Amino acid sequence: MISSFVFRALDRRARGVIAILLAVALLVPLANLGLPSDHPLHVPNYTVGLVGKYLTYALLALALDLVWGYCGILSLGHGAFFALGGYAMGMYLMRQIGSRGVYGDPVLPDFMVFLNWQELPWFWLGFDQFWFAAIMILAVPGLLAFAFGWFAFRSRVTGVYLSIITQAMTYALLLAFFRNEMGFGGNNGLTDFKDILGANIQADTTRAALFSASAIALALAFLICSGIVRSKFGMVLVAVRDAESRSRFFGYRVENVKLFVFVVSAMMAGVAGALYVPQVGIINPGEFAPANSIEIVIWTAVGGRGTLVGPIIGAVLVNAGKSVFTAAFPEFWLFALGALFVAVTLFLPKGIVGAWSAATARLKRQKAKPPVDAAASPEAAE
Amino acid sequence: MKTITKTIRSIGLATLGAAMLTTAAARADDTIKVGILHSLSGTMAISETTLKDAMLMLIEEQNKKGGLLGKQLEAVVVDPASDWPLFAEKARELLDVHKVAAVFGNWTSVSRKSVLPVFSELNGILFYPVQYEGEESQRNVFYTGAAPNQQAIPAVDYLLENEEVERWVLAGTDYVYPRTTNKILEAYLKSKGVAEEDIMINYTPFGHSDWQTIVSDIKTFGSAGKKTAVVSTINGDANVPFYKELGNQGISAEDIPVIAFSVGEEELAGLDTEPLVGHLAAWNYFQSVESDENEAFIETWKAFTGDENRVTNDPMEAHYIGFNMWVKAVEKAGTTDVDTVIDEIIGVAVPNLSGGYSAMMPNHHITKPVLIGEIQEDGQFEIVDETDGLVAGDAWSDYLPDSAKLISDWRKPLSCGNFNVETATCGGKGS
Amino acid sequence: MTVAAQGSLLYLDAVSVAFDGFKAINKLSLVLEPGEMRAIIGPNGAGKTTMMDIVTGKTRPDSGDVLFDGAIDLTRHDETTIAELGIGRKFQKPTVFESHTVQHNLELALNRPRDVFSTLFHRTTDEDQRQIDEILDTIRLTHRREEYAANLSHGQKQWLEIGMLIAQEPKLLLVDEPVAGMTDAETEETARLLRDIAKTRSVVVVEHDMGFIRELDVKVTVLAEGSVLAEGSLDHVSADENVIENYLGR
Amino acid sequence: MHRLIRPLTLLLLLFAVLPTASAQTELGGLIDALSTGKLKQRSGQIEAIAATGDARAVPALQALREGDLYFRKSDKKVFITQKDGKDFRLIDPLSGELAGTETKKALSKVKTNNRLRRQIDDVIGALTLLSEDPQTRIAAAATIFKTADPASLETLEAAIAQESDAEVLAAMQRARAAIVLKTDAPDSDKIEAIERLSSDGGREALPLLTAMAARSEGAVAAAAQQAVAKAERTAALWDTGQTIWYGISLGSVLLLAAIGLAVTFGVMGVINMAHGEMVMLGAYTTFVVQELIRANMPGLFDYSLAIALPLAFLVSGACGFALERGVIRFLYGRPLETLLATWGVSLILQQAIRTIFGPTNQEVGNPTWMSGAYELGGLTFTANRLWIVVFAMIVFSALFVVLKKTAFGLQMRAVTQNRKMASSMGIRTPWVDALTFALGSGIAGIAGVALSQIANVSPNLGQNYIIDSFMVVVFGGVGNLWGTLIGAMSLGIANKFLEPYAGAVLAKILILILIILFIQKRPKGLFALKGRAVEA
Repeated sequence: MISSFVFRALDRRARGVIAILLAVALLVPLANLGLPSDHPLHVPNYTVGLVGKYLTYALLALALDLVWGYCGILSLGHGAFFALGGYAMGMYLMRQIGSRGVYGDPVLPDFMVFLNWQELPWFWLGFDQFWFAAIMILAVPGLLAFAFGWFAFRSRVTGVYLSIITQAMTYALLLAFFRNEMGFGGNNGLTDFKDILGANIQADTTRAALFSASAIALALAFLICSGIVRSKFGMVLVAVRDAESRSRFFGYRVENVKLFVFVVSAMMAGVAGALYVPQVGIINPGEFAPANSIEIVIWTAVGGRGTLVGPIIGAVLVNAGKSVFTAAFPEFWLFALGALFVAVTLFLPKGIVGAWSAATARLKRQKAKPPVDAAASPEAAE
Repeated sequence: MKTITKTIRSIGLATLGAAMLTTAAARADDTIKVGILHSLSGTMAISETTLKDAMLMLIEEQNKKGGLLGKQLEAVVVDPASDWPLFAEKARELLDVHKVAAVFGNWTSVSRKSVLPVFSELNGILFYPVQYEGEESQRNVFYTGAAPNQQAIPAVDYLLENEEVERWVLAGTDYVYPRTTNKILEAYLKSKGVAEEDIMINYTPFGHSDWQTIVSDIKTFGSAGKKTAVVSTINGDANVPFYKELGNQGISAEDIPVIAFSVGEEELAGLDTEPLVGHLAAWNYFQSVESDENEAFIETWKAFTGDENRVTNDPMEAHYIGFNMWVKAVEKAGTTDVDTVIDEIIGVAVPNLSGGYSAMMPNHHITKPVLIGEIQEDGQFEIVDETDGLVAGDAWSDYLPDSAKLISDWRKPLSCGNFNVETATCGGKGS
Repeated sequence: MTVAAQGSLLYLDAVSVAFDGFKAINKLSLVLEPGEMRAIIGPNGAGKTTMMDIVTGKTRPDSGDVLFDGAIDLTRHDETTIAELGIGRKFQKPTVFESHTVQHNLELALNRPRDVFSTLFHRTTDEDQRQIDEILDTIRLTHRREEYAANLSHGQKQWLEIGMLIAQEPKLLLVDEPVAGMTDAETEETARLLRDIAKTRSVVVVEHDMGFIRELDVKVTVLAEGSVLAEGSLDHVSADENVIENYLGR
Repeated sequence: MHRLIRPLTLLLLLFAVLPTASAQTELGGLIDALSTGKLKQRSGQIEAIAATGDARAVPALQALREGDLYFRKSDKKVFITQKDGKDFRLIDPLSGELAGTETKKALSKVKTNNRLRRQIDDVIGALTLLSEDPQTRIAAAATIFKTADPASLETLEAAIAQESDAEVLAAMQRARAAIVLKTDAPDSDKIEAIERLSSDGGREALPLLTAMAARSEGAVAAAAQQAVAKAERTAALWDTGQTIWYGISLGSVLLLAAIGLAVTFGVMGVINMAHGEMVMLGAYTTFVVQELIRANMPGLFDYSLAIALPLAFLVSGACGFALERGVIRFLYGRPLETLLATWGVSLILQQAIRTIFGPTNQEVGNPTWMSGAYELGGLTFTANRLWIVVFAMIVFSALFVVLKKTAFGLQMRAVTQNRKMASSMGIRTPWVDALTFALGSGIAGIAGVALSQIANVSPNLGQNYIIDSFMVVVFGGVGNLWGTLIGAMSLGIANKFLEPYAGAVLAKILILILIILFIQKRPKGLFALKGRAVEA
């Protein structure tokens, strides 16, 4: 059963993508650690950190693509799942600091000490164990997605209404995590990490390992997504996206279908967040900002939604552009970014990958015209 | 023009292939790069853009004086876009890619927390120019803004002595700086005999815009017959609607004075100050300070920005002090090497803008005078009180039980930011 | 439960529903026997589509009984459960899954376990393929099986949808205006197809096209303003005074 | 200066002392002494001046209070000053004669602070109890009521004896009662004072009574407790009213922010993320108008908002028009994608404003008619909030009329309901689309004019309102103007009722959770269309 799932997942394109990702996971750390710094193929630390971050963004965009591109659920709150995964990892990393914090308290993180907390709140218990944190990285975003989806999909909240309440969800979490009483470090969030799994978090080898982990996680997520969308369930997803009530009249339990992908996607986003935090060294409520979630949507749109490869390309491209522009044109980069979003929506409605497929298809003069755009069908537009 | 030449040069460099490395090294040698890490977009652009401009001005002035160690200074400006993780990325870029000799930047605490590990890992130097909550002392960071004892405590002292305030509202935005400051102030006020029920603490979210309820609560709290004052650690954008509501509900400075730690000339520029006359702020510098240095500074600033109405403010002065300290330390050391500069800069004293000298302390904080100013109709402050001498920044507050036992001294052989005097150990090593 | 419902396939008694005060269905009663094909006609706004909405669980009636198989209260179930019980529905506007191929559209409609995990690990069996081939043949779309449904003509989409309903293997089929926008030849074909289908299951057809109704040659129910106006053979209802006044004549 | 003449004469009468030559030099010396010493000594200096009882000191004290008192650096002589261009005209503090002009550099200000200002108020205030203007006397009585300084009792009682105006008398009696509570007067007097305060002391009397109840015993304490209980009941009632008003006022702000979106998003279905920037453009238009007025015609300042309104409508409307023609018209039928494009547009607009005007807040002033507050019983209505509520209602009604009663509104509804049909009826649909979008944007611009009165005018202005606006429209039900109104008001009021219990942060979180839960119950908002048509 599982093997057929995996087999189906590995179509030609998926094999290519996964091979590239695994090669990156292997070669980049080698080029970073193994080659002397003046070697032309040496990858500097800075690049490793940067690309490692992009890879986690790519994983996040991929997660969003699964729900938006394939099931038509435009979540404007996916940043919340990412951030929750990040916080779960951050809590583990905080507990690893132990007595090396500035106040030398063996249990309490620094921010609790100077706000006079007497003991560790219950929800911090267990996070000193990596296995527990690892479970929480999946469970917390998953449970939130489950609870949220359970209500929303059962009540048949769709389209814009759903998008707006996902936004309300992440906004509420943003405000909640800002509160210092919550016990998550307030606005400053969690920082000053020392170790991960016993390895110094600032060491080059650790950074290379985290890079590899991100690439491998992305490859794995790609495999899972590919498996899902190429199964009969994947067909149901698209059916629900294009004609929700039609699928209902065929006996598909739409709320369960949506709930399942929503939870899977939230878990993937959680993993992305968990890999992101040790690489950037901080998690704070800013990650819950609605604007961040909108940006995820934009990466996905730029790359091409409903393509799986697209969001990866989009996330890396937009963020690389941001990295370059914020340094090259610090005063004007927002114009470039804004113009990019407008241009992509107007001229590449299916994103880079969609445009590429259309172009190659035209070249090959395939008999089949591509299907009409998903959002254009009335139900998706509802 | 400059950028074009630079671009052409870098294109030329790229084509030179093998010769590239040596040329690049030569190029890196004829300037000293200084990183500027301030948000130019997003929510913090409102405050930080000015600091970027101030740094560009200071660098330009220094270059006019012949640069540093016979080389020209080159500013590297990046935009971390009010995005805290992006601060870390950009800091890494400045240190790792551009190899800057020092970085001047950050405003919010969280952005500083975000870059700290980067500076300690890559061994860079950061000058942080904004008043903050304290409770920190890092080897690679120099805190040129005020610690709580250089702003909050003298401000409260002023109200206690000069306004005979008995009842206190501590109003702040819900984040670490106000939380910590209020914690310190609460302990301090209680040590001065203020009763629990005479202290009201209130927190609001960032960008809070509807102050009706809170202002009316303050009004009620203040009508108990005891002289009442508000100590405001309200941050950024939320101040404008707060002051507007105060004015509209008819709370004048004579009834309930508000003393703010985050409202300076720049913030007042966006406000109709008429209803606010008499409300207070505590800083280490006001534009209205009367000194020759300040006059010259304001003149240069107005010429540099080409705007007669541009104001100066406290964090700008902090950069002015920090930059000059760094320049002096580099000159003393004869090199921009980070470790040497970090050792040399302790004890360096440079003129501040209020007519005296500020010195770098072993705990990487500086000495500053504390000024209390009243808001005037023209959006400037009138200085109504000034500490007798300079106040040395205290990294660890004496009013918080856990930090009272910590001291910071980065001189050898102690070299520790959080030395626990009770256990005689350096708390969290390497922090 | 009412005794009258026993033995019937679909039983509606005194069903009413109102939207913002407007009575779309007003004390409607209707009984359908197993294996029966019924045509429903009526002017616009007579409540034909709303009646289908009620039967398929899309709209909840304000009052009245809706029973399936003589005992199952349909008002307590949602669309999915009702579909699983064996009621299929074709929409007025042909609704197929446009970004799937014809083959996949049919595969989705096949009567197989539809829960998340079954579909996730489902493998297309020979039996699936055989059934799909058979239906493709019936609806004459074999040559376009790899085509995206979006690229089908209007009539072909109507047929594909009917094919999908066959694949669903329902006990009762509700068909809303199946020949709207079809050529005469296509209409004739459709009528034959529906008669074939009706051999193995019950069918309710809503149509405006009198020629088509005549071709079906079944019992006719005339709806007007949310209630039954007349019932009987087409000739019988055509002669009814009320019907002429309300619908046919004017 | 003129308003000082009367109290001045009265002061003369009161003290019945004619200034002698020696007193004159003495007073001059005391005033000149203000140039010396630190702020901390100034209180004593003022006391000394007041102790001379010389009324001619009043102008100097008044000037000190207003910050117009300077001294010449060269000879430390103190003058009252008037600004004359860049220089200052010097006026002799005693004679009131002009004593030349000096540059700013040659002068130094005699500093003052809040406490000194209060002290000066007391000195001058006690004297104004006998002013001829009843309003001034009431104000003086109110000052005494606030400080309740037993030392003023004698003066106050003298004033009461002479007073004939009932209203002034009541104010003075109130002040007297407040003082009596602080003295060791007999219990019967105190009980009488308590009763007076309880019956017409208002809200300010409550803390006095509470303190009294705590520190006294026996009958006085009982009377005070009773009065406190009564006052608290009244206060609670007024508080509820006040909270409702705060809620309505917050709701109006939400309504203003959302109402343009109710058109672009609600009616047209465009997820316009640049909506907030349209509001921002309106606010910046107000700023520019005010700047021009300040520079050219300061007299028109009170009309600046009225002038800014149509301009803001045009600026934002034109911007919306361009946005529709340039971007959005290519995206009809893909509503979720308009989100991406308009997000890009919002980034561009923000950065454009930042580049043109700079990143800092801009100062937008309140015209005089929007400053201050009105009191009604125990309620306080601040003028700017009051006008914003009125304004929000006007905008709402105007939009309602446009949509429901005009030909354009009819065409607009026709187009949004059935584009093809409308087009075949001869309606130029692209034109209607563009104008509808321009209308929605223009209204956002108008909202910007109003919001500039209570919020920051900065490039981030729009971002602060966009999420709330979407919440309001979605909560009210997309496409329903009444829904937007009721949605905004109920969210505003709910927020204000939650705030005292939960605090501002938690209140906002609770409101968001409430919206999420509410949407589960009514997936299409408060006022959803029902029936078949919606599903089409």
